[in-house]
Amino acid sequence: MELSRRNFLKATTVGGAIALGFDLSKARAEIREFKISRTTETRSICPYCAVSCGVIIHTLGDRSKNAVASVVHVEGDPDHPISRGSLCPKGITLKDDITHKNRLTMPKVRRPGSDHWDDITWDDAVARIARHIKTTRDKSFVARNAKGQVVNRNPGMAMIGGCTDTNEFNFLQWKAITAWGVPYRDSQARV
Amino acid sequence: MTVQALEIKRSSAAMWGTKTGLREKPVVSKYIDTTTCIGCKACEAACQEWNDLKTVATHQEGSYQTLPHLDADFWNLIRFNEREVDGGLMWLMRKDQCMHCAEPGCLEACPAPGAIVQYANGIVDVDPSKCIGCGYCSTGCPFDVPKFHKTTGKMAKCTLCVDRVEVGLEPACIKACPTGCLQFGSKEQMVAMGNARVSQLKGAGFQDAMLYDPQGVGGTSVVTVLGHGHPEWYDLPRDPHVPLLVRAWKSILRPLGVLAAFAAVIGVFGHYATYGPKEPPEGDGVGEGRTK
Amino acid sequence: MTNGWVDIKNADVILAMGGNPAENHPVGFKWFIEAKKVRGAKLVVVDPRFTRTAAVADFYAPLRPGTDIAFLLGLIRYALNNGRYQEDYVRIHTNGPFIIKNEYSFNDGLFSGWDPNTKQYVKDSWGYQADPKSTAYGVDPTMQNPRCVLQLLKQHVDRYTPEMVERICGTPKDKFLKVAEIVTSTHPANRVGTITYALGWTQHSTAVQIIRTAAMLQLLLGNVGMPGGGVDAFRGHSNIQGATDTAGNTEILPGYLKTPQGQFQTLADYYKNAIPMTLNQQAWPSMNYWVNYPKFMVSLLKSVYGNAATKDNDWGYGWLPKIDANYSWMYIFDDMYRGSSMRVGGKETGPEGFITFGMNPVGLGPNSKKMIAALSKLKWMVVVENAETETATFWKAPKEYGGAASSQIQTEVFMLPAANFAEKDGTFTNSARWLQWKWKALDPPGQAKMDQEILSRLFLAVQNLYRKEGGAVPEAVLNVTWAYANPVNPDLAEVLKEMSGKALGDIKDPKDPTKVLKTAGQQLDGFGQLQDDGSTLCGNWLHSGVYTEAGNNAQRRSTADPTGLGMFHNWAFSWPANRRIMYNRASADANGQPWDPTRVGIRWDGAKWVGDVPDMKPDAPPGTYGAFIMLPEGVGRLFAPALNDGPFPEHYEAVEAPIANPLHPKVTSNPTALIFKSDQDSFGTVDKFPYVCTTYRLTEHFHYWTKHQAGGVLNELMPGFFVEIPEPLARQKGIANGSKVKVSSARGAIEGTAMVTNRMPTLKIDGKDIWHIGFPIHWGYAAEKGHTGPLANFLTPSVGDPNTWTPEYKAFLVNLEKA
Amino acid sequence: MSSASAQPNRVDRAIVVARDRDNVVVAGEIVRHRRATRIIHWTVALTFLIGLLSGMPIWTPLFGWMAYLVGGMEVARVIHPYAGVAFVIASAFQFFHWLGDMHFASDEKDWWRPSRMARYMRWEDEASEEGGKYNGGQKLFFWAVCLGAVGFLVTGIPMWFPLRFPALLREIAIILHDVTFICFLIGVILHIYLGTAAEPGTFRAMTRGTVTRSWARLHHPGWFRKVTGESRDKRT
Repeated sequence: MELSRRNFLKATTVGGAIALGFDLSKARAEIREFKISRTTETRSICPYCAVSCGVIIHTLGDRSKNAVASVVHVEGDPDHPISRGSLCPKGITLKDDITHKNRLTMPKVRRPGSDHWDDITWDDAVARIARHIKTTRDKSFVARNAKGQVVNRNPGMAMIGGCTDTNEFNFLQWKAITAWGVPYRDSQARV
Repeated sequence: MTVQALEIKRSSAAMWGTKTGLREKPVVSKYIDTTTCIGCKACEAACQEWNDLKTVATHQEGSYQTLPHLDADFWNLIRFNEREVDGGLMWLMRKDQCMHCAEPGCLEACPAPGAIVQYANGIVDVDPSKCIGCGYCSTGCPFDVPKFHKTTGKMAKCTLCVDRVEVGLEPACIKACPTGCLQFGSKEQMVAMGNARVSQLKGAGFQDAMLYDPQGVGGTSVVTVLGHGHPEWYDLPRDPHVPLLVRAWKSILRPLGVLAAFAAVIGVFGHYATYGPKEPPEGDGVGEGRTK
Repeated sequence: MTNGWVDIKNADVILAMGGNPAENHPVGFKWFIEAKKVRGAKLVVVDPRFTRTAAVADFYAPLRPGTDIAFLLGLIRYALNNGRYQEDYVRIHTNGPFIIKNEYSFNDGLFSGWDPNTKQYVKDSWGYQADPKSTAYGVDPTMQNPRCVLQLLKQHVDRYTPEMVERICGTPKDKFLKVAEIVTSTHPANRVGTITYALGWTQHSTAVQIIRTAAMLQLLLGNVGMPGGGVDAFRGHSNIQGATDTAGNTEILPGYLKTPQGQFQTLADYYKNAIPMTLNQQAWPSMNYWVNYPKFMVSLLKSVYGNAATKDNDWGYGWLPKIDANYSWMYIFDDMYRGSSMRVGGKETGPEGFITFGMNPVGLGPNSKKMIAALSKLKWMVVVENAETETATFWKAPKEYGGAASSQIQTEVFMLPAANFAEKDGTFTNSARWLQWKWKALDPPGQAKMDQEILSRLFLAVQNLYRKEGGAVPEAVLNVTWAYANPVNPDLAEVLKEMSGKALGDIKDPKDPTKVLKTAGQQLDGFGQLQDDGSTLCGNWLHSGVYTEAGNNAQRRSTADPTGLGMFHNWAFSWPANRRIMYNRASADANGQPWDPTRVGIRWDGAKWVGDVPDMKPDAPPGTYGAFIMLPEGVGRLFAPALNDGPFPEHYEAVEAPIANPLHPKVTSNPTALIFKSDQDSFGTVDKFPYVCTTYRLTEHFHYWTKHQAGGVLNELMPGFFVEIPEPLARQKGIANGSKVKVSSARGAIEGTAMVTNRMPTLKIDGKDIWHIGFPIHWGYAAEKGHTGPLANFLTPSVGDPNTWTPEYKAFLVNLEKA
Repeated sequence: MSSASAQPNRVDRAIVVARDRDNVVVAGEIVRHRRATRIIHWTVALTFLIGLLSGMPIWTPLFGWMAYLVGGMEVARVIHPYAGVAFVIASAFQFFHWLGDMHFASDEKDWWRPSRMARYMRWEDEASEEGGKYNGGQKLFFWAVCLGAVGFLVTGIPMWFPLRFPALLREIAIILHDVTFICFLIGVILHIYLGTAAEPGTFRAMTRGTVTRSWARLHHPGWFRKVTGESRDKRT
């Protein structure tokens, strides 16, 4: 019944319209551009949770020396056995995470008692921090504990490592921790 | 790669009905299984990112739902509904977006030629270069989908990622879906998948599970598996149609009006031929030269 | 995870508890849905909240936050009393038949060996009874001996009746029984279930025991080692697994080797404590794989100290920092706050300098006010980050967080801009232990640098200072190798090679000493080739084999899956040894034949184990070794002598709880729980703080990161903080949905938008209506404009589990008012 | 003949008079519409024309060509509501301007009947003596225009701001706007026809403002006598 009423109405339309023919060019439209037809694809792993979805990062340029890459899109990697191309809302918006304007781009220092950040060069920052590490280590170093046992630790320093650092970085960090003798160390895994 | 040219089978405000298409192509469809949707909003995010839509200023108002309804800059919305039946709590989530009706009310209502088109694969799209922003489409839509965009002055809605589909990809929302509650394929396949899922659900205790593919709009290119046979629980109209008044207007009133106008013009010619002008009789004593 | 993400599709039953996988691991959750759709698997959710996971579950049961052990022990009781456990499996693969010492007992909430002065257990009585005639463990294969583990367990859990579960957890009895029926339906050999959890279990003062209870249940049901089985921890961060694998934590060295203590002055002493002793055992001996410990340790020391590590100097062991006490998270900030460490033989200084790489402790740690107060006492701090976090700006924290005026804070703070994931290469290890390589897509913005470069520059600068100026034990600094082709910015592939291990001299085939397996300089095939004579170098024995002579296995991308079980052996590399299912020997019976022929973990083909990479000596016939090769007894532990709070799990209330423990009111909470008592630590009681509170994450945000995204979609999807409140409670308090409410604990108060919902159940606990509320973390005072919010951890207490020292974020007491 | 016409360099006296006064005899002519009336009328007509040109292409693609006259479909969509508002404002002026002359005399009350209209169109209707300046058809048209203007306005607003009104209201508005328009269009066609070809001598009343005595006597005898003071019998 529903159908017949509709057909009736259609028939009326046809009957009511006055035919002037129609323009064939209208049968094809070019409306929307496929935005990643000219991008460079890089395979990566989502930095958020531990499912480790495969992502493809689409950047401008073809990695030539004169091209500055910037991210235009991030999409799931359909080959990845776990994620099979899908992503959660966080993974899909990784472009925002890479490009957002609150990213830090300059080393900064806040001097004791100050209420603001000052710019600092990398060289100065590294030199100052290295000096802090050495001063603190030399001052706090416990070569032997109360029982006279060799412990070679530096309780004047604490280090916390992240959860989105690579394994390789973690290993380097552990080496540094070992060199500096830091016993106070922990990671996201604890909390 | 050049921009793809898309085959159109229907266009708004075309002269001869709305049909324009020459070729028949398989109709594509989205599949939404609300019973496996976790409301993660991956589809929302994927839609925003792929279509580079502006972020809408939202506020926490006591709901997981991003917005109360779709927006010109938000084409894909998960609707969250809590419902308690017989002491059992349900948290129903449904992906809301353009349904891409086989007989689109928006297209029917649209007065601007070519502003709303239905491609040969069934996708209903707004061509911003032709849209005049009159909003008739939103009047014609039984699902309250097309929205007016304040900055562009055009109507905007889900395109079913026609740019992706035309190069052989699935829509962004579908690809993103973590649980696979969204699928993409030919309408035929999606309906078959939906029917299979519905019978599986019926076996698993969802006696009134149903496949939502409303025939009142000729079926849609979004088929939705509902765990409970109450579309309104999911903010869906039970039996949507292109509004009768919109049809009556386009299909009856408008042609009649045109006829009436032409009839009036023809009528006055006929009248003139029959009765001639009404002029003062010759030699009217008070007559003065009309040449004055 | 013992198993893998894709492996979840092989389950018949999935119990999601202590986690909300749909919310927090949506893509992993794909495989839950796959199991449901393809196998018709049943998904059961037990959670204080009706979560996104519950929304698609086959069955949901509520419980009160912090009562998971009672619920799980109730399930164990149900399984044991109804014969719904896999007896053959328990007999051969668990310590169920083992006889326990007569001295072991449990009374009124305390196990034998309790020392009220130290508030710790002396664990001597928690051991196996050696057979008097031999040195072997006493074992009763019939499992009828009243002192065997199974019978003791039966006795221990007998109190956890469905009625008691209802009284403690608030779970209606019928719902509990329904869960019990579904979960224990996997006890036949050909049915498999998995249990998935996350921080909903780990963040309790009884965390380890909760997880153990789940593991025990899985052992009883015969689900450990099976495809589709196991106990699957869903870790929250992309490389949190890697962080622990590679010594992110104070108590371990890379590969879970133990951090040496002062009392072990030589490697030999150290080994004695580190390598578990085993007794002989009737059924089959244990492989006790840790006997290889010296190979792992010496290879590690060679990678740290290079040529400076020689046999004569104990491979440099003396230079390693030794610990004598606990230096983990909450101690770091407690000692930082107090300025000293009082726990070590004598007084030592506390931290005055602090470096954090990509971490935001002010957001992450419990009791934010204390965190800020602690940081204010530092001389210097280095924050390496992507955005300006709460930690980097602690000196300008809003007043309500107790921060002093910035002029009063003398800390020199460095904030260094770092590359993010897309701007560097290297491997991440996922929850299923897969090491996957990612490629660099673009350069970091502005002057931001890759973290390996930042660290290397600091390391080399400090080494230079010691080289020039000397100082305290300079050799401990100078002997650490950094011999990379580009030491200022090491190529991570080179570092991965070092971690995977290489030969320093010729490695001979132990079966045929005339054959040389590897010549000096070659990459090793796996940890089986490691040596304790200094002829191999390996940064992490667990990672051995990731980078072989064949290349970087973390880069492998084959999607072939011949078993159809989702193992993908040629995709990336899974530690250990590319094994995809841990304890997979337990997927086969005593004869090495699979319990379920459709789900073969490994099978004995007469000459070798085939299937997954065997968790067993590949050519050792069934009966040679027990299935749990890392444990000295070689079988899964229903009775675990090693933990600090009891060999069996027991229900203890959270440290802040609304009721006294119905089982033993005198020992209401975990007697060994870690509780901090500085002047910044205070605890609430139920009269002032009548509601239980729990915290959680949302799928729309990632920790404290995504709130920084300017113009980001995620801030659009979830714009701000909210408090979920049960509808009846809101009605009683006149709180309308969307209105402002104030939540306070003994630590402080925060305000947020009320989300009034029936998804927060009202529970009848011990005869009283008890409500719990909850709110997400994710917000703080440093964020993109318009998206700041309260720090959830402002309300949480400095209380932790006695084994892992992880804070109790998931159950504490609060009050709720209209704001 | 008027003396004015004999003096080529001076403005026609009738035109001068018609600037400010109507219903007066000037030489051989009668001023029917003073300047203000004509301006109002043509303002209404012009705004209606713009509304028509911008509205008809939206109404049906058959008149899509009209969009070109106003700058395209999108421009049509933009200017149509403004033209409509201008039309309504002009119509309001017109309403008050003409209201006094638009009361139906007793013998005009049946003008709404098609039979009466048809009689008129057959040129068989006897002009009303009491009707005054306008005949019943004109009065009817006046009221129809006023009603139509209100109808356009009321139905046009929801169409102008579609997203602020419920769907059903918008649907009804569209239908009523159309019905109003169709009636209006037919009315306007007749109005133009009667004002030009059908009744010669009428159009100039809206251009130069004057009509001939014989035109006035034929079409509006009551008004003619009132203005000229002539008796009914004077006619030869």
